Amino acid sequence: MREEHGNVAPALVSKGEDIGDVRIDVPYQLVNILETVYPWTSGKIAILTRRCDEKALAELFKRGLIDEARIAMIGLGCSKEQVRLCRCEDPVPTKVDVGEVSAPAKGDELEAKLSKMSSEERLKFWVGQFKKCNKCFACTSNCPVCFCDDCVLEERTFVSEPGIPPGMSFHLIRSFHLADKCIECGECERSCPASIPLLTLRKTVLKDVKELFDYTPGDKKTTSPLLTTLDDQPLVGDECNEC
Amino acid sequence: MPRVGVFICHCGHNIASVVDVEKVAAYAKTLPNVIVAEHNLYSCSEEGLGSIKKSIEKNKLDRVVVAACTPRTHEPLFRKICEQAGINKYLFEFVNIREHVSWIHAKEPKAATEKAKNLVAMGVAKAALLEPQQETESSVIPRAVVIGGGLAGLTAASSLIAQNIETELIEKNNELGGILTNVSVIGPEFEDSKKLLDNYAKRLMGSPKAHIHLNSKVTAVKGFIGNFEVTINENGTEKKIPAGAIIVATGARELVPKEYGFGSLPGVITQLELEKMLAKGQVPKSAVFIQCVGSRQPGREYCSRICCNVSLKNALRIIRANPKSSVSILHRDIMSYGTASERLYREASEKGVKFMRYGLDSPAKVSKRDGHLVVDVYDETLDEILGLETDLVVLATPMTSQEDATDVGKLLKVPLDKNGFFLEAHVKLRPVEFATDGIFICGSARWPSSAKEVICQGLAAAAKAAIPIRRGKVVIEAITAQSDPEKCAACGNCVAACPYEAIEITTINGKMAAKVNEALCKGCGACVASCPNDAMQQRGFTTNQLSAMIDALIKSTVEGT
Amino acid sequence: MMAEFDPTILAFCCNWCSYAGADLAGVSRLQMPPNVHVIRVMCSASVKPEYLMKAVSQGVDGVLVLGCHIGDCHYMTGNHRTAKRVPLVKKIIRDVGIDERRVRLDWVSAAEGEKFQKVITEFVNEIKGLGPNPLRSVRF
Amino acid sequence: MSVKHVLTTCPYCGTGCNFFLQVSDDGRLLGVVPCKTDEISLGRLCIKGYNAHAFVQHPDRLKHPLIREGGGLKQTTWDKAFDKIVHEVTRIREKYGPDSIAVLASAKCTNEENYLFQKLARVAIGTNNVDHCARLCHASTVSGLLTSFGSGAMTNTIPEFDNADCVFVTGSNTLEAHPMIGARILTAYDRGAKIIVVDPRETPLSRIAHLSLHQRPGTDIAWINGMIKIIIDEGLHDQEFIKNRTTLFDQLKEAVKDYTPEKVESITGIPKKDLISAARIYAKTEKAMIAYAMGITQHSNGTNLVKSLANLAMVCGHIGKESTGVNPLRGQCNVQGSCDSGGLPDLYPGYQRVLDPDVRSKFEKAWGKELPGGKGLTLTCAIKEAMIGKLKALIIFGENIMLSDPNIAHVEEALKGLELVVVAEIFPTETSKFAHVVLPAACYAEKDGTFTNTDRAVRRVRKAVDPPGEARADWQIACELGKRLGASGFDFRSPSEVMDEMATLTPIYTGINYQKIDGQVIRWPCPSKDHPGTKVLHTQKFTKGLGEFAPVQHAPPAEETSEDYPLILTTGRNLFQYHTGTMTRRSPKLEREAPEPYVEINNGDARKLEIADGERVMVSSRRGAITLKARVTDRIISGSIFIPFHYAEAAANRLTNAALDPISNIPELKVCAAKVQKA
Repeated sequence: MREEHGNVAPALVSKGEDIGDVRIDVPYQLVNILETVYPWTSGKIAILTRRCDEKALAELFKRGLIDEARIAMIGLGCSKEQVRLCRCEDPVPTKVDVGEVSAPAKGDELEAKLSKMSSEERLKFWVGQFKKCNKCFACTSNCPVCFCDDCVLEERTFVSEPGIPPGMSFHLIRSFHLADKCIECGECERSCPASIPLLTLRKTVLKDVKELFDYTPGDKKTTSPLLTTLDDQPLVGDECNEC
Repeated sequence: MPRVGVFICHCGHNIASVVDVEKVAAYAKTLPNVIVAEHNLYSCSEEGLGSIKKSIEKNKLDRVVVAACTPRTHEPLFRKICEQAGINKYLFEFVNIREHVSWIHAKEPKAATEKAKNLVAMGVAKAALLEPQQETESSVIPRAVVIGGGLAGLTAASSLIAQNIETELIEKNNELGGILTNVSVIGPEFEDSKKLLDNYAKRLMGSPKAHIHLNSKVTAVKGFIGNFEVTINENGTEKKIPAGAIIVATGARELVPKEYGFGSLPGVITQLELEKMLAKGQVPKSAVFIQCVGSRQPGREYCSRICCNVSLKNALRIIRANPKSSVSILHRDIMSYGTASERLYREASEKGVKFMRYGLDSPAKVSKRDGHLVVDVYDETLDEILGLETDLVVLATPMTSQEDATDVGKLLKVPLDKNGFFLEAHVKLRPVEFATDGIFICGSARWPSSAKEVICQGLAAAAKAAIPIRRGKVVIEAITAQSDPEKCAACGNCVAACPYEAIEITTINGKMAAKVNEALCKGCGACVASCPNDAMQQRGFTTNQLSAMIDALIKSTVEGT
Repeated sequence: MMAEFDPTILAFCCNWCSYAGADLAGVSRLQMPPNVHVIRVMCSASVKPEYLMKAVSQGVDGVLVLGCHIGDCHYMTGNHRTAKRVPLVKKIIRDVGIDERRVRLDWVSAAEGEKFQKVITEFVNEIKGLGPNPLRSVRF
Repeated sequence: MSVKHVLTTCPYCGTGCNFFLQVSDDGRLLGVVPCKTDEISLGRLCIKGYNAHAFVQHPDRLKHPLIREGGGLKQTTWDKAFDKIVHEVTRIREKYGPDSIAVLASAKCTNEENYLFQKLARVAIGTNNVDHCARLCHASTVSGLLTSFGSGAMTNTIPEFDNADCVFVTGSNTLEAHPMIGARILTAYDRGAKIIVVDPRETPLSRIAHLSLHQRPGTDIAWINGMIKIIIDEGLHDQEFIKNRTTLFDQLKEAVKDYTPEKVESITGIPKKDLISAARIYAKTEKAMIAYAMGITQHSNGTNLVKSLANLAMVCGHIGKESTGVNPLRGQCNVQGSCDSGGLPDLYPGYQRVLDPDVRSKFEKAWGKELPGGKGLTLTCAIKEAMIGKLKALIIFGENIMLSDPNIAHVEEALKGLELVVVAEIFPTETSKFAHVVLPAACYAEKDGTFTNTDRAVRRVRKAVDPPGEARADWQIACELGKRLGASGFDFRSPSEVMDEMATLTPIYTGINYQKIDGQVIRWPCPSKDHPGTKVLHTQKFTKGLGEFAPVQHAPPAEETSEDYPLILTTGRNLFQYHTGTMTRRSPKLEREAPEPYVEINNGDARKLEIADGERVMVSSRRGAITLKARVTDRIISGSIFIPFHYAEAAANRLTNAALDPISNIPELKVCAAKVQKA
C-alpha cells in the first residue's frame, strides 16, 4: 500500500525499490490482489495479512492454489473501527507485526434480527436486497476464496434470468459455494455497489455449517466436511438383498 | 437446430388406458425442435421399432425421445434401433410414462396425462442438448485372479482354466479347501468332501494355466476392468499380478459362541468340532443340537440358512451310525429348504430325532449335574421344562463374514452389507457381479451358502469373468465424467469426491487442471456435483441438459399457471 | 382461481436404488399423487446443489433427492456426499426465508416400492400444506 | 517479474470511475482493481469496469496503418498513410473548398485530443465542420440547458445523489447505463429517499421505485407540462425563487394551462392519480434531483423536452442547491469533455460561440491564423450533405457511425459517395470498412490525458501499457497531421502541454492543469489556478443570469404508428454491452452475458402475434428490417418494443428515424414506427 495521486494504491515493491509513502491502513482485500499477481511474479512475496487474510491464505494453501513457501505474512491487527464494520469475532492475527490488537465484535445485529423474523419477513427482506443487484460480480471478483477464473454464475445454466437483477439462485448458489470457504473478510459487502448486506448472509451460512458439521473455514489443517465421507457412519448399511 | 422425434407408446392398455396418448403426442408436436411426434401400440414390438426406424429416416431425425416404460430394461433396445437408423445411440432419451405415470396414477387420467406431457417436455429439452458419444475401448489382460481357495474359489478357478484362461488362485492358508477341510461329508447327499476337493485340486495342479499361491494375502489392488494389478504377499515376498478380472471367493467362518457354557463346559462344542469328531469316527451316544446360537437375535438378525441342514445331516450321521443313540434338535424354526433337505428332515423325525421348538424368550440352559451334561429346555407343547441328559451339546452357530472382509472390500473398492457380507450390484439384474466392473463375487463371502450353491455361484462368477477376457476388450459406457481444463480452477474438490481415485490434478497446456481417467471412472457424477465452476461434466447427464429439464418443467407448470 | 393448489415437484432419483424403487412401485401398481416428476441420475451424489437452488428459485414448489441407503450406494460413498450437501442446501434456503421443508432428502432402495409411495405421498401432502413457493409470485 | 498498478479512468460510461490497471513488467494487462479511495466510485465498479482491461490486448487490435488499394485495405507505413491523407485533403480543399471536409472528433478520446481535433479542423483545414457523437446523445441537452440555465451540464455532482430525498429519473436506465450513479441512487433509496421513475420500459430501477410511471414514447412534454400545471394549481411552486431568479414564468403558466391530468392521461397513458402524486412528491421534497438521459434527449423535439424539465425544476426552485438540480447523465467516458474542448461546429472550447466576433478574434490571436466564420456542419447534417454530394471528405477519429447513427442505409450511401474517408480506430469497425485510410490508434490504457466525466470532474487517464504494433495515440496523429498540413501550433511534446494551451483559452478550465488534478477531484468551472473547482452550479445566480422558462408544447413524434407499422420502437443499451460493442463484444465475460441481439416485446402483443419467447422474429420499419430473437416480457408496455443498438448483426439503427430536432440536430433515435412478424 502506498499513497499515489492522492489515493491509497496497492503496490508490489521489489528489493531495493523505493517503497514510497507506504501505508498500512489497507482498505483493500490484499489476498485477492495477491492471487491476481501471484502467477506473474516469482520468488517469495511478503504480504500484510489481517486475521481474515491469514484464513483466506490457509484455504488457498489447502487447495494447492498458492505455494505456502512463497508467502511471508506480516500480521496486521485491525482497528476497532474496522472490527466494528466487519462485525468481526476473530480480529487478531497469529502474530501482530503492525496495527493494533482490538477486541472482537459481539456478533452481527442484522443476522440476529433476521433469525428472529418469520420466514415471510426474511424472504421479503432478502428479495428487497437482491432486487438491487446489478451483477457487477464485485462479490466474486473481489473474493479471496473465489478462485475460479470465470464463474458459473456468469452462465445461464443455473441463473436463467437474462440481464439484471439476477434471480434468487445467483445468491443461493454463491452462498453454497462459499459455505465451506468464506473467511468473513467482508469484501463482498464493501465492494457491493448496491450495499447488499452480503457479509451478514455469509455469517448466517457459516453458522449453519458450524451447526451441521462443527466446521469453520480458515484452518489449513482441517478439511471441508463437503469433501469427506460420513465419518460417523461405517461404510455399511441396510441390506436390500431380496429385490 | 436439432431435429427431435417423439414416440409415445400405448404399451397396449398399460399406458393408453390412463394416459391420453394422442393428447401427449399432439402436445409434443408443439415443443421446440420437435419435428415429428407419433404414438405406437407397442413401441418395443418389431412393428413399433420398425416404424420408429422409418420415421427417423423419413424425417431426418437426429434426436429420438421414446415415452414408454423404464430405461432400466428397455433402453438398450431403443438405442439399438437408433444405431440401425444411423444415429449415435447416445442421441436417444427415454421418458418413463408407465412405471412413473399410468401405473401409479391409474385413477387420475387427466392429471396423469398432464404429468406425461411435462415429462415428455423435459425429455425433449434434454434430448435437444444430447451429444453423440464415442464409447472408449480398452484391452483386457487375459488373466483372472481368484481370491480364496475354498470351494467357491476352486470351482471358479477350475472353470476358468477349463476355458483355457490363465488363473491365479490366492489362498491365505497353507492348504486349499477352506472351511470344507474340516467337513468330511457334504449334505444332503452325504458326498465325500475330500473327493470333491481333491478332484478340483488335481485339475488345477494338472493345468499349466493355473497358478496357486498359498500363504498369500492380497495387499493392494490397482486399475480397472481389463487392467487390474493385484499385489500379493506370498510367504513374505511381494508379487504383482496383472489381471483382467477378479473373483472374490473369500468365504465365511463359523461364529465361535459364548453362550451355553461353551469353552467352560466340556462336551459343549460347535458344529465344526462335531464334524471333526465324526470324521475321526467318534460317534456320541447322545447329542443335543441347539440351533440359531448367536443368530436371529438382536445384534445379529440374519438367518445363516445352512445350519439347520448341517444339524439334520449330522444328527442322521449319529443315528445311522448308532440307531440307539438319542438325538434332539432344539430349534426356533427348521430351515430345511430344498427337496433333498426336506427328505433329511423326514428321515430324521422317522428315525426318532426329537425336534423341540424354543422361543427367543425361553432359551435352553446347559449345566453339569452329577457328571452329566443337562440341557433344560421349556417344551411349548407340554408347557413344562424338560431336563435332557446328554453326552454332547452341539451349538449350531451362524456363518459370519471373514474378519478381514472389510479390508478386502476397501482394497477392491466394493461395498459390504451391514452384516459384513459383500453386496452384489443387483441380485436380479446383475447377480455375482459387483457394481465395479471386472470384479465378481461368489460363495459364502456373498451370503452363507451350501456347497451346491457355492458351486453354482463359482461357475457363474467364472462365466461372467470370462466374458471380458474372451472378448479381449471392454467397452466403457459413455457416461464418464470429463473436465474442461479451461474452466477448471484446480481446486481439487473432484479429486476428493471421486470414490475411484479416477481424477488427478495435472498440468494441461501450462495450466493446472483436473483430468479424468475414463477407464477408472464409473460415471457416478460425484465429481460433477462437487465442482464449483461447472468444469466437470458427466456425459449424458451434463448440467445444461439437466437444467434444461428443470426449465422445461417450470415452463410447462409454474409459468403455465 | 381458488382451485386446490396443485404443486409442481421435482425428484432426483439414483439409477440403482430409488429409480428402481420407483419402478417397483409402478410394477406393484402403488397409487400416489401425480405431482412428482422424476429426473434419473446415476447417483444421488451427482445432484448439484445448483439444481436445487435453481428449481426453488424459479418457483418449483418442492424438490426431492432420493438415493440408496447409506452403505448400499453402488458407488460406495456417493450418497455420503448427498447426505452432507442436501442438509446444507436446506439451511441456506431457510436463511433467505424459503421453507426448508421444500427440499427433502430420503433413501429408497430398489426393494422399497412401498417406501417410495410413502415418501412421495407424504412429501406432496407436506408441500400442499406449505402452499405455493412464494418465489413464484416474486419478480426480480 | 513484478506487477504495477496504474491509476486511470474507466473508458465506458460518463461516470468517470477511477481504477487501477494491473500490468506485469513484460507489458501484459492482467486486470482491474477498484480504487478504494476514489471519491466518485468509492472503490466500487460495474461489470464493464471490472472488464475494462479485457479488450485492450485483443488480437483484433489494429496494429498498422491501412490504405485502400484496389478493392481492399492493405498494410502500409505511417508516412505513406499521412502522405495520402495530406494529398487528398489538399486536393479536395482546393477543388471544393475547406467546408467540403468534415472532422469527427470522439467522445472516447481525451480532452487534449478533442481540442487538437477541432484545432485541426479550424486551423489546419480551415472549417468549422467538426462534430462528434454528442450530437446523438446530449446535443439537445447542451442547447436546451444553455438556453434555460446558461450551462449544458449536470448542475450537481454524483456524490450528491446520496443525500437527495427525492430522485426523479426519466429516460434513463440508470442501473444499467450508469451503474455507479445508479448505486448512488440506491444509497439514497436505502436512506429512505423517494424514487420516481418515468419510462416506457420497466427498468431495474423502476422495479424498486416508489412510483413507476410508464408513458407512451414521444409524449414526454405532455406529462412534464402536466406535472407543472398540477404544481402551480396546488400552489406548490416556489414563488420566491421564480420571482428572484427566473423570467417568462407567465408564458410558462399560459403554456401548461390546458394540460389537465385527464388530458395528459389520454396522451401519455399515465394514470391521473400517479401523475398527481409524482408532482406532489417532487415539488414537496426539499432535496430533489432530476436525472435524465437519452430517453429525453433523442427526440425530434429534444431541445424543448430538455427545456421543459428545466421548467419543472425551476418552478419548484429545485436548482442551485446541494443534492438538488437537473442532471443530464452523459453516456461516454469523455462526452462531457469532448464538448468542453470544442468538438462542436458552433462552439469553440468552453462553449464560446463561433458566431461571437470577440471570441473568434481571441482564438485567431492565440492560434495565429484567420478562422472560418459561420457555424460548421453537425454530424447528422454532414451525413445528409454527403448524400447530396456537397461533402467530399470525412476524417473520423474513433467513431462507428455505421452502427451508432440513425438510418444506417443512408449513412452507408453517404460514406460510399465520399472521395476521402479517414478512420482512426483501435479495432476494425463497420465504418472502417468504407475508409480509404485506416490509422491504428492507441486506446485509453495506452496514453496519457484527461476525461471530463458527467459531473464536470476532470480526471486523469494514465498510460499503463504500450500500444500494439505501430499504433499511436490520437493526439500524436492529430499533431502529425496538423504539421504535415502546414499548420503551426501542433508541436506538443505531451498531452499536459495541450491541456495548458486549452486552459489559457477556455475560461471554465483556466485553473486546470495536470499537477493540480493529479491528487484531487476538480470540477469545472475552475476559473483560476487556486480555485477549488465548482460542485453545484447556479447557486447564487444562473450562469446566464436569470433562469429562462420556456413555454413548450407537446408535439407528436416525427413518425407515428400506422396500420402497417403499429408498434413504437425505442432503442437503448443493456448493462453488459457498450454502444457499438467495439470494446465490450471483445470482452469475453461481457459478451457472454449478452451475446446476441434481441427485441423486447410485451406479452400481450406477443400473444396476439403468436410469438413465443426466444423465437426468431423480423422487425421492420419504413427504412429497413432486421431479424433477431424475441424476448417476451411484461417489462415493456404494450404497443412498444425495445431493441439494444449494440449489435451489428441486427443493427437497431437500420430501423431508426433520422428526423432531426431543428435546434440541436439530434435525431429521433427513441421513437419510430415498426412492425414485428415471425421470421
